[in-house]
Amino acid sequence: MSLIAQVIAQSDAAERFLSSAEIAKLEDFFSKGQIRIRAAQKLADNEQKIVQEGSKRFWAKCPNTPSNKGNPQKTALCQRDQGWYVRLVSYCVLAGNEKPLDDIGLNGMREMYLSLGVPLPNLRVAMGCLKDVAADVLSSEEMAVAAPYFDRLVRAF
Amino acid sequence: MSLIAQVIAQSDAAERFLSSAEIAKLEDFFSKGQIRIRAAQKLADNEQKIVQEGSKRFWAKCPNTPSNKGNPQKTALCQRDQGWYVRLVSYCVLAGNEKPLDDIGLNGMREMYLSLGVPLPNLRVAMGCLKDVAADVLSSEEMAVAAPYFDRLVRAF
Amino acid sequence: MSLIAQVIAQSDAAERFLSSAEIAKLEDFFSKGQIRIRAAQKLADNEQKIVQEGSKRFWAKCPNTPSNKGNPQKTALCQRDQGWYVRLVSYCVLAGNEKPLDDIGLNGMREMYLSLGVPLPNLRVAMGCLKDVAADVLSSEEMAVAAPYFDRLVRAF
Amino acid sequence: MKDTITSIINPADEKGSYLDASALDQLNRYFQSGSMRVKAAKTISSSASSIISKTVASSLLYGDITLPGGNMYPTRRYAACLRDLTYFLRYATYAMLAADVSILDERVLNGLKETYITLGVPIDRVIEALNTMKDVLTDSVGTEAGQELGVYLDHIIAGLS
Amino acid sequence: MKDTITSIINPADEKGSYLDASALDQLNRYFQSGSMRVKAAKTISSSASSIISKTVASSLLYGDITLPGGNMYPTRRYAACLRDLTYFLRYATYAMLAADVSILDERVLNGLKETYITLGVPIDRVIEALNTMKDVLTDSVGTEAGQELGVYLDHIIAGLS
Amino acid sequence: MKDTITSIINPADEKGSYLDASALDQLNRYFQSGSMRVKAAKTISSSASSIISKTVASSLLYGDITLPGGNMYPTRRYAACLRDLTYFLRYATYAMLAADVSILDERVLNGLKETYITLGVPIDRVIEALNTMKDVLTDSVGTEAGQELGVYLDHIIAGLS
Ligand SMILES: CCC1=C(C)/C(=C/C2=NC(=C\c3[nH]c(/C=C4\NC(=O)[C@H](C)[C@H]4CC)c(C)c3CCC(=O)O)/C(CCC(=O)O)=C2C)NC1=O
Ligand SMILES: CCC1=C(C)/C(=C/C2=NC(=C\c3[nH]c(/C=C4\NC(=O)[C@H](C)[C@H]4CC)c(C)c3CCC(=O)O)/C(CCC(=O)O)=C2C)NC1=O
Ligand SMILES: CCC1=C(C)/C(=C/C2=NC(=C\c3[nH]c(/C=C4\NC(=O)[C@H](C)[C@H]4CC)c(C)c3CCC(=O)O)/C(CCC(=O)O)=C2C)NC1=O
Ligand SMILES: CCC1=C(C)/C(=C/C2=NC(=C\c3[nH]c(/C=C4\NC(=O)[C@H](C)[C@H]4CC)c(C)c3CCC(=O)O)/C(CCC(=O)O)=C2C)NC1=O
Ligand SMILES: CCC1=C(C)/C(=C/C2=NC(=C\c3[nH]c(/C=C4\NC(=O)[C@H](C)[C@H]4CC)c(C)c3CCC(=O)O)/C(CCC(=O)O)=C2C)NC1=O
Ligand SMILES: CCC1=C(C)/C(=C/C2=NC(=C\c3[nH]c(/C=C4\NC(=O)[C@H](C)[C@H]4CC)c(C)c3CCC(=O)O)/C(CCC(=O)O)=C2C)NC1=O
Repeated sequence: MSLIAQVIAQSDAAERFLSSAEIAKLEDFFSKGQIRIRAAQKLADNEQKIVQEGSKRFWAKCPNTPSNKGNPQKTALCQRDQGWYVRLVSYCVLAGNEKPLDDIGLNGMREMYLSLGVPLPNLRVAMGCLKDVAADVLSSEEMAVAAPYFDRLVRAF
Repeated sequence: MSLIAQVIAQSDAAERFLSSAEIAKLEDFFSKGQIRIRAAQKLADNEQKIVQEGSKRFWAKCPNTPSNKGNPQKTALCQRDQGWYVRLVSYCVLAGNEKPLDDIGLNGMREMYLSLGVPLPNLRVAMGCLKDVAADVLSSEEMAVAAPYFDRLVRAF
Repeated sequence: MSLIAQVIAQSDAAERFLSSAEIAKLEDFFSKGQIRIRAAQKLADNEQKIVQEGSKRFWAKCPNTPSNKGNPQKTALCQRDQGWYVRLVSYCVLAGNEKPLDDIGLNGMREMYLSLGVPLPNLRVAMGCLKDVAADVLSSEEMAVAAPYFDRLVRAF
Repeated sequence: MKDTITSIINPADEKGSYLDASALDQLNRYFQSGSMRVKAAKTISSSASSIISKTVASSLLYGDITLPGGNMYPTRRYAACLRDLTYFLRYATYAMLAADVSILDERVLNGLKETYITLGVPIDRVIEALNTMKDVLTDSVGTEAGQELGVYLDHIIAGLS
Repeated sequence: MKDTITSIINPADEKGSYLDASALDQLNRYFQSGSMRVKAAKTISSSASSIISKTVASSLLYGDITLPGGNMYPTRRYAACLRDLTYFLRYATYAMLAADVSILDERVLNGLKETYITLGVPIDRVIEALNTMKDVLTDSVGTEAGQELGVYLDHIIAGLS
Repeated sequence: MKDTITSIINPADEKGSYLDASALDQLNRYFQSGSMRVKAAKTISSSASSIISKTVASSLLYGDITLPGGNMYPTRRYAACLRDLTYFLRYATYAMLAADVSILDERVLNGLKETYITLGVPIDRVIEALNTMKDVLTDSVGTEAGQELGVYLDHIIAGLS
């Protein structure tokens, strides 16, 4: 559900036409359309770089973690997970809200990682590293539309 | 839904046999049966008189109103509406409660007249005039069973 | 619904696995299994004795009662009722809770006896007498698992 | 629910007209029977439970139906039976007051036969009890009102047959 | 409800991939039409009731439909009719903003034709009113947005036909 | 739900009689198996989540099912899968305690196969997981209780097959 759908759902729940606050939200969203598209494209083109560099910084900060114990499968799975989260952030940038991240990557995430025995605090650190690298890759204008979703990600773990 | 049906519904909602208060209501209603029938008949026989005379008094009190601007269609519609409301009052007299008026003439009435651009305050005045003329037509005994419904009508606008 | 089913239903309502309190209840129930079976058997074998002796004591305490007015049908029905309640107590002893008594003999009991014109206070006395006789028939260990249900019975009238 | 008065007013409104002579005449007759109807309802309100007890005692008790395996055993079912008979009496009284059966169709008969069949409630015994109730009622409200009430109890019987 | 953006993202996630060029291009066009859509929604929010009044007056009033026996008689039905037209306008506006008809199918059309038939609501007159609404809208939001809104009102008409 | 004890008492009451010898004997055997049943339930209560993790790891992970397009992707579905397996374990424990499968039919299997088919949940993989759960359970509660629990997990498998 994109920001558009979200605003509509809210207006519909109130059983009235769009309020001026809702109108304003939509105007603001559409005004940043070009930036959103550029930011999403850059995240796609640089996923590898962000994950590789992110993992390095992560292991430096937090060496004692499943993906850093010489088990190649766990290392691979960890990096795959990171790539997936970068992808979900790119979806959010285009949707204008956190829903893609929440629906795809966060709803049920705690139960999953707890059951897998992957420590959430470590995941938190890893997500922080992804954000830092992304900030180097995106222009400040682009990072402005992407940052809230990286932050949501860090807060979620 | 007549007073009978109303009392039954109330007793049914309480899931018990009729209470003495409910019994009393029914006794009172049936005791006035003859008067109700006479009053309803007189309203029917005098509808034209009541509407014609009522309109005169209404325009005198409230000249600036759609039906008084030389548009014959609007004048006709206005008088038709008045006749309809007299008819609904006659139904109430026989039913022993306001339900016929509420269900037929008041439920949705505001939305309708607002959308039509017919001013509710003017309607209120017009209904008052109908009551006054009716009081001349009916005996005091008959008016006693009809008055509450004219009053409901005035209050509603 | 036996104590087992009751504990399960409670745990299920809480949407979790059995709590230690629930586990304890079950351990306690099963630990008394042999006694329960012996007590139930004795109540079955001695129903006649309990009812005959119980009726005597009941009529002594409460002579003015439908079953004591020389109407053999009423006397028979009253003693049949007493036998039925002894049977329901034996069910409870095996189920480990009051449900059999509640579901079979108490749910709707007041409406029934009121409509039949059988005085509840008299029934209360009669049930008390059944308990006294049962106490003579059962060992104290057995009576310990049966008494709560006779008490429930007395309280219910 | 419908009732005599509303069933006369609504079609008139559909035509946008006042009540015609025959409609007024019909109302008149109904109004005149009013005090008889209310008097009967009053009596029933004050003696319903004894009406039910008498009905049950002289139509259902002292046989197999109240023994284990019977549909009035155990107490829950016995009470359900008292409740049902009380429903029948209450709704028949309403219908008699409104001089209209519709409340019986909407609130009582709607799906009842199916429910009884599913639950193994013996319909012939229900009907037996309803017929007994007619006599018990006539004793307490008199012949005229008793006959009028009979109309509505018969409507229930017909709906179960 | 679905909306253009989500309908592009979900299939990408099912493949675990980023948006491809054509998807991004489609989004781009939608983003560019954004201000036109929002502007129209703004106008509609501030003049809905007058849009409805005009629509009703020039498509439904002054004939048999508002007289006894007609489906806009009495006031309850007249108001229901105003309410329905307001629903159609509101949901068409939502759909126009999302550039997606799914909300109309889910919230408006789902079971509507059946309801109208059961209640005797004359569908031809509903459609007449919806066509009138298109003209009334074009007058107030201009041709481009009027055409875009027409797409969704036509979707409702199609769903009722 | 039914349970062994009630299923013995109810038919006796329908006949108005006490429990006969064979019924009492059946109860006796059930009472004697009681401590074994409770002990197993106790172990399960304290180690459910590790039982589920082991079951998932050795039957479902590291393949396509957790990848985009697979039914355990994304996290919502992964968590739903953990939840379902936890349901199966909890209700199988209840049934084992009651020595009666009825709770599985009423609360778990009722409509489940249809739901799974509608949602594209791969039933063969669910069954694979349930079979794995039997081994994981035997490791933690021992052979006797493990076999008894197997009876109820097999009942679920049968209900899905
Ligand atoms: C298992 C649950 C259950 C019970 C207990 C039960 C009882 C029951 N007791 C009855 C009657 C009766 N029960 C009594 C009982 C008593 N008279 C006394 O003086 C004492 C206070 C008391 C005995 C302790 C009497 C006197 C009648 C006959 C009432 C009459 O016919 O007037 C009847 C109606 C007659 C018939 O059997 O058709 C029922 C159904 N039914 C059930 O389903
Ligand atoms: C106001 C409209 C209304 C009606 C009419 C009504 C009837 C009604 N009677 C029922 C049961 C019942 N009805 C009876 C009645 C009888 N059994 C006999 O043997 C007698 C012949 C007869 C009494 C005359 C019994 C015993 C049950 C319980 C059956 C069971 O649960 O096994 C049930 C099933 C649910 C329940 O037990 O409450 C309904 C819905 N409920 C309503 O809301
Ligand atoms: C039985 C319930 C009921 C009523 C009452 C009712 C009324 C009603 N009044 C109308 C018009 C109207 N009604 C009035 C009434 C008045 N003008 C005045 O100055 C006075 C304040 C007032 C008369 C007392 C007027 C002026 C119009 C025409 C409005 C227009 O066309 O602009 C219309 C729209 C025209 C048409 O008939 O198609 C309806 C439906 N409909 C119903 O179902
Ligand atoms: C948001 C989705 C939604 C829609 C679309 C909707 C429509 C809708 N319109 C209804 C009735 C109605 N709709 C109309 C409408 C009309 N009658 C006419 O003659 C005109 C041509 C037309 C107006 C253009 C009328 C008069 C009724 C009442 C019919 C009756 O109760 O007899 C009803 C039946 C329940 C009720 O009366 O409220 C529904 C559900 N409800 C919803 O929740
Ligand atoms: C798009 C939403 C989504 C995600 C994210 C997801 C993740 C996911 N991560 C997994 C494993 C894993 N994930 C990690 C992750 C990490 N190890 C670390 O040290 C770090 C803290 C962290 C990387 C930042 C590890 C180590 C495993 C393997 C755990 C194991 O097998 O023991 C698995 C189980 C193995 C499999 O793929 O079958 C899943 C399903 N599934 C989804 O549907
Ligand atoms: C207590 C009784 C009870 C049961 C049993 C139950 C099952 C159940 N599992 C469901 C979904 C699901 N069940 C699974 C399970 C799996 N997918 C796989 O690939 C694995 C093989 C498997 C785990 C072993 C999944 C992934 C879903 C979500 C499917 C979807 O929403 O697309 C749903 C649909 C609604 C929902 O998502 O919550 C129900 C009702 N719900 C209940 O209340």
